[in-house]
Amino acid sequence: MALNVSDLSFSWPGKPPLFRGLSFALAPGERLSILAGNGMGKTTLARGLAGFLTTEGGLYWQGEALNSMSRADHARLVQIVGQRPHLQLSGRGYSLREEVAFGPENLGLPVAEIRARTAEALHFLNLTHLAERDCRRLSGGETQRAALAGALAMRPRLLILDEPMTDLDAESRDALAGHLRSLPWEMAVIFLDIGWQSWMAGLVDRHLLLDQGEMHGPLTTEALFATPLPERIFLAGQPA
Amino acid sequence: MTREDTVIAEDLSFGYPGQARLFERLSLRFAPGTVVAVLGPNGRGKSSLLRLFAGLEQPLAGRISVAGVDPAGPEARDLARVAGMVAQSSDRHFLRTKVQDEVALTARNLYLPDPAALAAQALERLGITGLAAQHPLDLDAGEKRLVALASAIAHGPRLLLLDEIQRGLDRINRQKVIRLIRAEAAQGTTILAVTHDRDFAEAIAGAELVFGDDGIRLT
Amino acid sequence: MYRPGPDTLWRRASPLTRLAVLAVVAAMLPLWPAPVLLGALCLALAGAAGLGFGRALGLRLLVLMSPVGLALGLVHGFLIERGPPGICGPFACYPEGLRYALLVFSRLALLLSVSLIFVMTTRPSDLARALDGAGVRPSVSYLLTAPLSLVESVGQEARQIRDSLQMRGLSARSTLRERFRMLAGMVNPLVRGLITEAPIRAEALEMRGFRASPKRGLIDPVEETAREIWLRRGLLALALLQLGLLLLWR
Amino acid sequence: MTSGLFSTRNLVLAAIGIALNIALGQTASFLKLPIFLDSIGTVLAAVLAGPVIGGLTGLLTNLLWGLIQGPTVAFFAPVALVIGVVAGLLARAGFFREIWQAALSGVIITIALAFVAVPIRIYLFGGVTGSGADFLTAYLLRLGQDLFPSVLTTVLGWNIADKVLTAVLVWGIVRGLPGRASSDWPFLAHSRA
Repeated sequence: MALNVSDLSFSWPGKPPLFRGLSFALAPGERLSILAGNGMGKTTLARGLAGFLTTEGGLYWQGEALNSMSRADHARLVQIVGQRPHLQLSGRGYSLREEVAFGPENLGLPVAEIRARTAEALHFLNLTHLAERDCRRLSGGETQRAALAGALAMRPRLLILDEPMTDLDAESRDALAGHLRSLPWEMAVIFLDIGWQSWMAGLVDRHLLLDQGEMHGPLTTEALFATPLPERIFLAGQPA
Repeated sequence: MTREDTVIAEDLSFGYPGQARLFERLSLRFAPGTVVAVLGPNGRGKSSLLRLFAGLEQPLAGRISVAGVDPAGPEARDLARVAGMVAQSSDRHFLRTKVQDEVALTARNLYLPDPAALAAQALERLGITGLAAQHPLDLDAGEKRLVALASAIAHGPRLLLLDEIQRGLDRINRQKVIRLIRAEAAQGTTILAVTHDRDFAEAIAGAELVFGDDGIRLT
Repeated sequence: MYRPGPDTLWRRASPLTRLAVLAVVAAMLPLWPAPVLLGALCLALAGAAGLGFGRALGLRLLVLMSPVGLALGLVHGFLIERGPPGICGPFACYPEGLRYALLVFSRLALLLSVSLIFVMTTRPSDLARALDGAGVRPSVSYLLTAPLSLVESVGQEARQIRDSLQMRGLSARSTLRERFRMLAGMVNPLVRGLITEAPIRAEALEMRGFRASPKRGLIDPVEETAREIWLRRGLLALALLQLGLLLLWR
Repeated sequence: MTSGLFSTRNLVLAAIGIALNIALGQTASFLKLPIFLDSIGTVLAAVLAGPVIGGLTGLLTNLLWGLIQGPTVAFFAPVALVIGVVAGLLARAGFFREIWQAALSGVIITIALAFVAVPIRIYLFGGVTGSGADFLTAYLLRLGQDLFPSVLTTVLGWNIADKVLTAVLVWGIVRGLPGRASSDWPFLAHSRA
């Protein structure tokens, strides 16, 4: 198994646990969604799964504890793409090309490798025509694709998407969903969102539900629509 | 309550400087209690229309009246009295450090009697009275949106402008927003809501203003 | 401030070499008398013409230096006793003071002209890349580039906050008090938002491996000839030599 | 996450401080306000992360601003460094807890920065800068004052309002930060009442 999570829990100092007893495993190329309402700790869970927090319980990547890796190994392994596009740009590069190259440069890779990864990530997200564009002039949708390009340039083996579509308009959402469908298959991907969304169809069919700190599931999409859900979980297409 | 239309726009045309015009000679009238979902692809001027009604943009031509007030008029206070808005960035820019002060702010700026009571009522209507003493930046995404909505309705505006207010809300908060919108409409408030979520549009709106390829249609 | 222009030796040189030239000029100021400094100023103006913005530099220098020159002449020529008084037209003046004013004026004009040449031919990203290439810690180049993209988002957030203030009945009319209230009303939420987001930005940087490995690569590496490195060392030595002379003579 | 003085978070704070100084400095001149407002980011960084980060923010603000707007401001980079360092030391001593302490800090910062600003103005600029402040200097000289006291009075007079307002604004901002700010910025504990 690539990612192995066993009985993971986390709570802010002096607060009840945000989530506890979280256990699942993810093989390379596998997709999983974790659905949770507002305030249920999705973003904290994303940071926890990425190994950014001191969580309790087991969090292993191929046997190695995720939150005790060197920062360089960590950066090569896991990337998060969050909700707000502009917070994910480093601001280190003026052109989009420099922005995407920022990650590979930090890893001290040889020039040829940096250029190859940058070009590949830009091409994959259909941003090549914007490569020399000043990052500050990109639209919301383009910035979010730039954030994903920056993440993919690191060649992560675990990608966590924390409400990636929430701030996007419908067109940008469809464009990004299209790219997500052709993500490199050996990468494990975790989607975190407030509920099932139509763009998830064909992308992820295994769902965990987080409510009041307790984990339910996994459920297939079909099962999701069949069983009664915790009241905060949202299903697109169902009458509001 | 006069039956005169809350929002009147005549021959309205608008476009950002140096860009193609977004709309030309657009005329619209919305009666009190109407809820209009503003739909259509990105970049067609949906949000700009809201900003025109909010007095945040100047029309190139045409006239606008919101409950008798010209949004482009000099006194911001006049328009604030009759209109309230929840923009896409409203839940990131809180102006006060306590939820109750934030919600009471507009009423206080308008020198309305007892702003604190108005704020308490607004919080009550959205079921977030418990958040009154908290710092807005300590809240979760759903709570922040509800506080932004409470802040826009506390002073009893005639027109409520909402930009993608359903974005990122879970089922409970979504229900709260829908119930609030229906209650406001029942009290005679006119509501314009830009949204790309069809389910949400159907749940709240009696009419749809569609920014389509062949211009803007009201259905 | 950056001005594109024809490809010349100066533009091909690394920003660090241009900084070394600036250091030599700065070291000249306390040492050389006014005529030498003014001579160097003419050289600088000629150089600017070669770089394609001679007129722009001259104009900018005029705008910046004429009020300074006027004030220097007035203050040191007439208001401060320095040496025997003389007669300048209808007023008593101090020729010694006027000479000092000229010296200060030429120092400032020279330093300003060469700094302007540096500023008009060097973008912050060029300087940052040169520093990265020279193996300086990535934090330095980060602090030279990130703020400028943040200035943009600060401006955008400020406009959004001003809109929400206006929507809620507070508007910046002409009175000073009103503008102060608006400014204070804007600064608080603006800064609070940026400070609360800082940890998120920091984590995004670290996720992309910021300062994770000792050696940092570059997508457009800086090629520097040994000749240029020696030229830079020579320039810095020249600057230090002048400072040394200064200590000797004083 | 890196921790300690030069943690990534403190670097981001410095970058934000620099951006604020430049953006607000440009706004103040745009709104034609009689103050500079170009050191709020410096004092803020000092109060949140201490004198070293504060000083670095000030220094780099003037150097970077000089690079994009014109070198004159870059010559006063040491002044901005002093503002950040002194603000950080005052914050550590608890001088940003109450509003009157913040105002007093503004005064102390103004006095401290004069020790660097006056020599720069006298030796590099000959006591003048070509701006409105020169009239005050000239007037004082006319009254028979020597150059040093005239320039000192001008520098103090020209900066006192801006620095006191800046310190009080930063105090208001810090007081209004949400609860978790104290865990984000440990140094802030010195200023929390």
